[in-house]
Amino acid sequence: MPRTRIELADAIEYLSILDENGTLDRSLEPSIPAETLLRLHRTMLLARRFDERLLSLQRQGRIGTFPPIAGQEAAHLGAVAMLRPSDWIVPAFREMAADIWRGRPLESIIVYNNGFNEAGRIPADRNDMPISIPVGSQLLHAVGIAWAIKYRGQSDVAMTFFGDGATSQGDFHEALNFSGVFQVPAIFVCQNNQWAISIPRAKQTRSPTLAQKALAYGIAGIQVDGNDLLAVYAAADEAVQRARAGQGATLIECVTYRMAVHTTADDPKRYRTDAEVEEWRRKDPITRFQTYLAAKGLLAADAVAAEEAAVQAEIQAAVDRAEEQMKRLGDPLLMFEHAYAQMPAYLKEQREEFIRLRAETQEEK
Amino acid sequence: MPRTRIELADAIEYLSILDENGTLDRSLEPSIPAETLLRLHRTMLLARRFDERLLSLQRQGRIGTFPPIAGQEAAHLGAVAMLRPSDWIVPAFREMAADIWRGRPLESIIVYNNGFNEAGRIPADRNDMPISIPVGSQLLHAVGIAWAIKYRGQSDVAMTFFGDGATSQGDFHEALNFSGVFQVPAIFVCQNNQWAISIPRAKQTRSPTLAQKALAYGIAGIQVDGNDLLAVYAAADEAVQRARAGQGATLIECVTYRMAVHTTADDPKRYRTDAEVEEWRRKDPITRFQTYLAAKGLLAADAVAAEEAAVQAEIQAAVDRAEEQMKRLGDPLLMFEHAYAQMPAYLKEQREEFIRLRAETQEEK
Amino acid sequence: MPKMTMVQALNLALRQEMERDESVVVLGEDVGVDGGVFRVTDGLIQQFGETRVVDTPLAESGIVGMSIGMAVYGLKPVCEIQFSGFSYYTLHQMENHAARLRWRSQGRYGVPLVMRAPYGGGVRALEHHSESRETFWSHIPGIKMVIPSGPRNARALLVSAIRDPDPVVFYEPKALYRAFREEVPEEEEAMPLSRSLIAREGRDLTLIAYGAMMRPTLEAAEKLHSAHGVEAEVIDLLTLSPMDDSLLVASARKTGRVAVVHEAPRSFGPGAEIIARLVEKAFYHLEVPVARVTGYDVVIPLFSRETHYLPGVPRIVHAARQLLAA
Amino acid sequence: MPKMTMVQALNLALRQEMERDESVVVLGEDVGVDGGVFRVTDGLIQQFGETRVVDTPLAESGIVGMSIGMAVYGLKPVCEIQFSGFSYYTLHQMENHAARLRWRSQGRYGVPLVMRAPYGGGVRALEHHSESRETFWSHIPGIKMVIPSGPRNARALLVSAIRDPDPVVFYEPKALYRAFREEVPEEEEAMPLSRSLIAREGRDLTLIAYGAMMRPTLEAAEKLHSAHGVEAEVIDLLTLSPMDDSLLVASARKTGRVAVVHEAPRSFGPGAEIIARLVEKAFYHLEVPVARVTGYDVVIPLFSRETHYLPGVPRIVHAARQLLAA
Ligand SMILES: Cc1ncc(C[n+]2csc(CCOP(=O)(O)OP(=O)(O)O)c2C)c(N)n1
Ligand SMILES: Cc1ncc(C[n+]2csc(CCOP(=O)(O)OP(=O)(O)O)c2C)c(N)n1
Ligand SMILES: [Mg+2]
Ligand SMILES: [Mg+2]
Repeated sequence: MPRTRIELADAIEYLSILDENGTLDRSLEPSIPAETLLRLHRTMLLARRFDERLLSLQRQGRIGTFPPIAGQEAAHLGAVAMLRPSDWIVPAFREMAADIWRGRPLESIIVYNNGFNEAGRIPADRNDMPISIPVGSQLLHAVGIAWAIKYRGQSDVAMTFFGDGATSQGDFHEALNFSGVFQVPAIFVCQNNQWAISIPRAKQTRSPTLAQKALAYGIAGIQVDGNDLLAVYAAADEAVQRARAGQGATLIECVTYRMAVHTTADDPKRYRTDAEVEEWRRKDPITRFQTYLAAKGLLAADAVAAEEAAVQAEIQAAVDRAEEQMKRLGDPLLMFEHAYAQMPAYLKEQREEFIRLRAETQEEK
Repeated sequence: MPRTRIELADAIEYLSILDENGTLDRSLEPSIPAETLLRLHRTMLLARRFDERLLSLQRQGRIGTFPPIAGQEAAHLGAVAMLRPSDWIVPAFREMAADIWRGRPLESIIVYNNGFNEAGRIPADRNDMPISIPVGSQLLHAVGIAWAIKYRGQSDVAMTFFGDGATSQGDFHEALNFSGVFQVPAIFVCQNNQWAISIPRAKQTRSPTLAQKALAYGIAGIQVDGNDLLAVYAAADEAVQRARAGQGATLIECVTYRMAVHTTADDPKRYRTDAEVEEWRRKDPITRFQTYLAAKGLLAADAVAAEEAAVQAEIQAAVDRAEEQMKRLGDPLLMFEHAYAQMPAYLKEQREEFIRLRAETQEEK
Repeated sequence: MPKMTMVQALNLALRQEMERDESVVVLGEDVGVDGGVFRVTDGLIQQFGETRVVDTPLAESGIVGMSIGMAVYGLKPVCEIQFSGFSYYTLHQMENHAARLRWRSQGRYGVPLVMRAPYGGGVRALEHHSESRETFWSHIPGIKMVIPSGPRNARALLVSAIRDPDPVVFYEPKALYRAFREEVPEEEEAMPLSRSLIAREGRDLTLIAYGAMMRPTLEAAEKLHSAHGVEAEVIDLLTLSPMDDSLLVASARKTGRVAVVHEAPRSFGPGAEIIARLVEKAFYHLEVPVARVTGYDVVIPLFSRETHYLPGVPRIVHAARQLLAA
Repeated sequence: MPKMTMVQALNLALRQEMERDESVVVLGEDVGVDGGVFRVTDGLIQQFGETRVVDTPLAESGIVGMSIGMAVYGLKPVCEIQFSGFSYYTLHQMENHAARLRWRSQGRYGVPLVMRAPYGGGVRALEHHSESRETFWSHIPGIKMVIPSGPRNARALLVSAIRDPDPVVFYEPKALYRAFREEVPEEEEAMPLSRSLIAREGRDLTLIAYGAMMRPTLEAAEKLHSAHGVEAEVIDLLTLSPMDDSLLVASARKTGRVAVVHEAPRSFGPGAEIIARLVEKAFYHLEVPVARVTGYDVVIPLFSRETHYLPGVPRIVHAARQLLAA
């Protein structure tokens, strides 16, 4: 066979169920209980409004820098909606709706964004990893967790999140390659929000889709409309079933958009146009989902307003609780904790030195 | 378009021209001048015999550990045969035939393998990088060189070599991705010799071919019979032309086999069967090429024996020259050189300390 | 002379070096259209175009590995790692290649790259955005490790780093990016690498610092003077490696009392090397043990507590007074 | 007790820990079918199968990153980096995650992984196969850095490293892998981490070393005794970080004369930290400057010259005699 085309074993598909006009492809509609649909709506709305509130708290100097999620609610919430509590989530830093869905109290998010380590604590009943800021590195943790799940004979999955930018990182490659070789129950959810700070998707990689990178690893890959919660749900559900069945990992590219700043330290006007943002605003995942719920008779016209009010009340209560909590935080001695399971001698000495110096420098003043 | 298959822009092909029985596909035969064909044959033979000689020198304790190339001569020599002297080669450590082709004196290889830094010197008239041992890392250097070539408006190319194992390394991913984004004249030649020490190709990655990894980067990819010098030549020539024309990078997977040990510290009996080695021996790139040359009337029946004799004489002369050279090497003060362009004060002090200590400890004895 | 922030001064250095030498190219994440997340490369892409100011994909090892190739070819890449907390991805390329290619090729290929990265705490940032791990680079033979402490020396040192034939890690104290302005000459100004400076003369004791810690150290020296009548000599290291220990040694011999200040964790930090040098070369002049006023051996806490972690004026003054009391 | 090489002793530790605790898994390049390029994991795959002895693709960051996930889940991964010269690829995962997840999750997730890697010179190896860069790991809060010096302590320390709830970097002196045999008990034996040992008692001076340098150091002590009647105390560090400085300090207080021996480059090396500790805690007992007998600040040369780079008995004896003469 002198010069022959190599047939690729796997195909890469694109999935959209509820399009940007709210038109539904019934043949693909996932069957999600009404109650869950409403909870998903509520969570998206809560996350969106909370995001806005965080932004205003940040502008008032009441919290530090943080990465808003507006526009990406469906892309990550849709992916975790069918997970069990015992499944593992390995997030990046732009999955707040999923975090809330999994049980993170809003006030904890505020306290964390105010620079208190306490709020990084993961409660014993959640199998989720803390947020991970070094782009791309967390994917490997998901592979290790998935490996361990398989080793222990469990049917759980490890789902990890990352952005389009993360696909360029060497650790992305190593993680996907390991997941293929070891056939572990890992699900890689890429929130392709078109930008990595100021770098547009097209400058991140020359491959036409991110999903097709799966072909390099012999794992399944699919591209979905990331602003379509139903499509994200369906693709993730398929991946989760594949993983639970021992059939290996999946790369899901959710095509979405970061509608706000990269973080509150960023000025997107330097690198993208308002027109582009506007165009994506029309594809808003929340309004689209509301159209769907309304058409299903699950969301009456006035119900949205009621939800909005409920959500705002919830947020206000969380802000109040956070401010209350923070009054009791800040003991600097905490910084010596959790470096090791047991504090080594030398660190104890440093802790004592700190206490002594604090006292002595107070006196000197 | 609800659930649609994504059509991939690029196809991955397999190329074979001169098959393992010596049968030629004339429609694909590259036109290589007779003189060059004979020089290629001579170089393959020289490299093979020199490899064997190095192995025996190593077994006699006359040189240190080194990585034999036997079986892979065509896979790397075929790729560099059409390059200009001004093109750049960025090798791994198993490209000795290419190194010789580019002008490396055999004695320099012996001296290097005997642990003398002097033999790492790259002469001013060769645009080649020294061998690179950390697997996968050198690919990025080729991308940087290729970027610089483009920046300077030159038509040269940067060709880099690596093994199947290297494709798992994060730097591989970053290099290929950068090459796609920046559309640089880089050529990535993977010598897929089926093994990374004891790890078989199938455990290195789950993708059916290594060539298809090009799809992840939007660059060209092709798989070739790496024991077929003509196929390697043709694929590389195409890639070089693409690169010179400003059409970007290519990944070439040369399917070949490491017939000997990984390095002289390795015992392949632990991980592979003799039968496997035997099977590949029948695909030997040199005998196959000899059949081709004979059929073309370029290599008479007795010419091979004459070549063998000439090659052995050349090797013996190199061994002699190397042993002569090494008598004059070994001044320990060389270790302080080439750390920086100018020796910093503190290093000068250490060098003086070394000289002083050497004298004083001599006295003490 | 115009007054500039450190960001402006660094920008000036880059701009002028790029004007002077077309082999200087700038690359990194968001250095182009965005002008860098701290705006150090602001305006460069407008002036020099995207062939010389290169926005790269998100891959630190890739950025440095590619820079090595560019440098080997003969260019002078100035690459930015967005925060030093992500520079560890580049250690392999830096240690195994950038630091060694001159040696490996026995003089044929130098690697004149500069790896810039903001480092250090004090800007209320997220995790990984406040570290101080200059020890990693300082320990590598073949690498130069430079840390400026103000707009003027930042500019003059960056110019030298770019012109240097060897790989330079250039850590920029992000707490000082916009903290104050200094007069910076428009005309070319370079400062030699591997030279420390006496930032303040004094005879009673020696304070050795660098980067962002120079400010509290100098403030502490002022306070020691005004409140306690003590004259502290303050040395600004500027280059950590290869270290110029001549000034340190001379000062220690003069005062006999030395404190080292850095925000890096104490153990195996730069202070240890300074102490070792002083022990080797000024031991008999030391009156009291050299003090280390440093970060603790823990991860720098999230920002609500970081001032407790960072050495500040009170800790430096206190250490100095203890040295004098001993 | 059977006499074992260090390779056999390490193998015993792995085997017994795997028998004892099914959460212990071994992974890395060539650790399975091949039994590791130095045969430290020899036979494990036969005994425990390929689910517990895992040959990985060639990707160091991947190996450690995956180990972190395994450890977070509750396993005890013991991963091998084939040579420490390739461990730099893992620095990002080690510093930014392994060292911090306990802290980041405020106690929820520990990372009980062990990263084993052969380090150091003396085996006539290729470039990148002879380095000694333990400083990188020693400087990271949250990491433990352990280096054994003989078969018996290698086994006992590896057992403790595996049981330790925190990430441990375990550098194995490859020059000692087969250099000599020691009696190693078949029955379980563990040695606590973060404890140094007096390897030889003496009153005249203190020699501090670890890993492969223990042998020439002890030989030097013997020679000092036999040829010069000098009694050197020799301390084996065993754990570099968190460093137990109590023995060092006590010995320095006793002898007043100290030399530190390591093959790592001198500047910013472990010797610097040891000197700093001695200055902090034994300054007034030091009679003479602490000496550093170390590798030079260059890349270790290819093997024909490496013995000139490595500290050996003559340099150690010479340094000791200078300490005594001063
Ligand atoms: C390893 C690493 N390099 C650089 C950064 C700085 N940084 C933070 S987010 C970001 C862009 C990430 O883009 P993407 O992966 O698309 O995620 P997004 O922010 O769009 O959600 C960069 C460069 C980082 N956090 N980690
Ligand atoms: C980064 C790195 N990790 C590990 C090694 C040790 N090592 C040397 S060669 C090799 C296998 C390489 O396999 P492959 O890339 O297929 O090249 P081949 O040896 O087959 O030519 C390994 C693991 C290394 N040199 N560099
Ligand atoms: Mg993005
Ligand atoms: Mg191979």
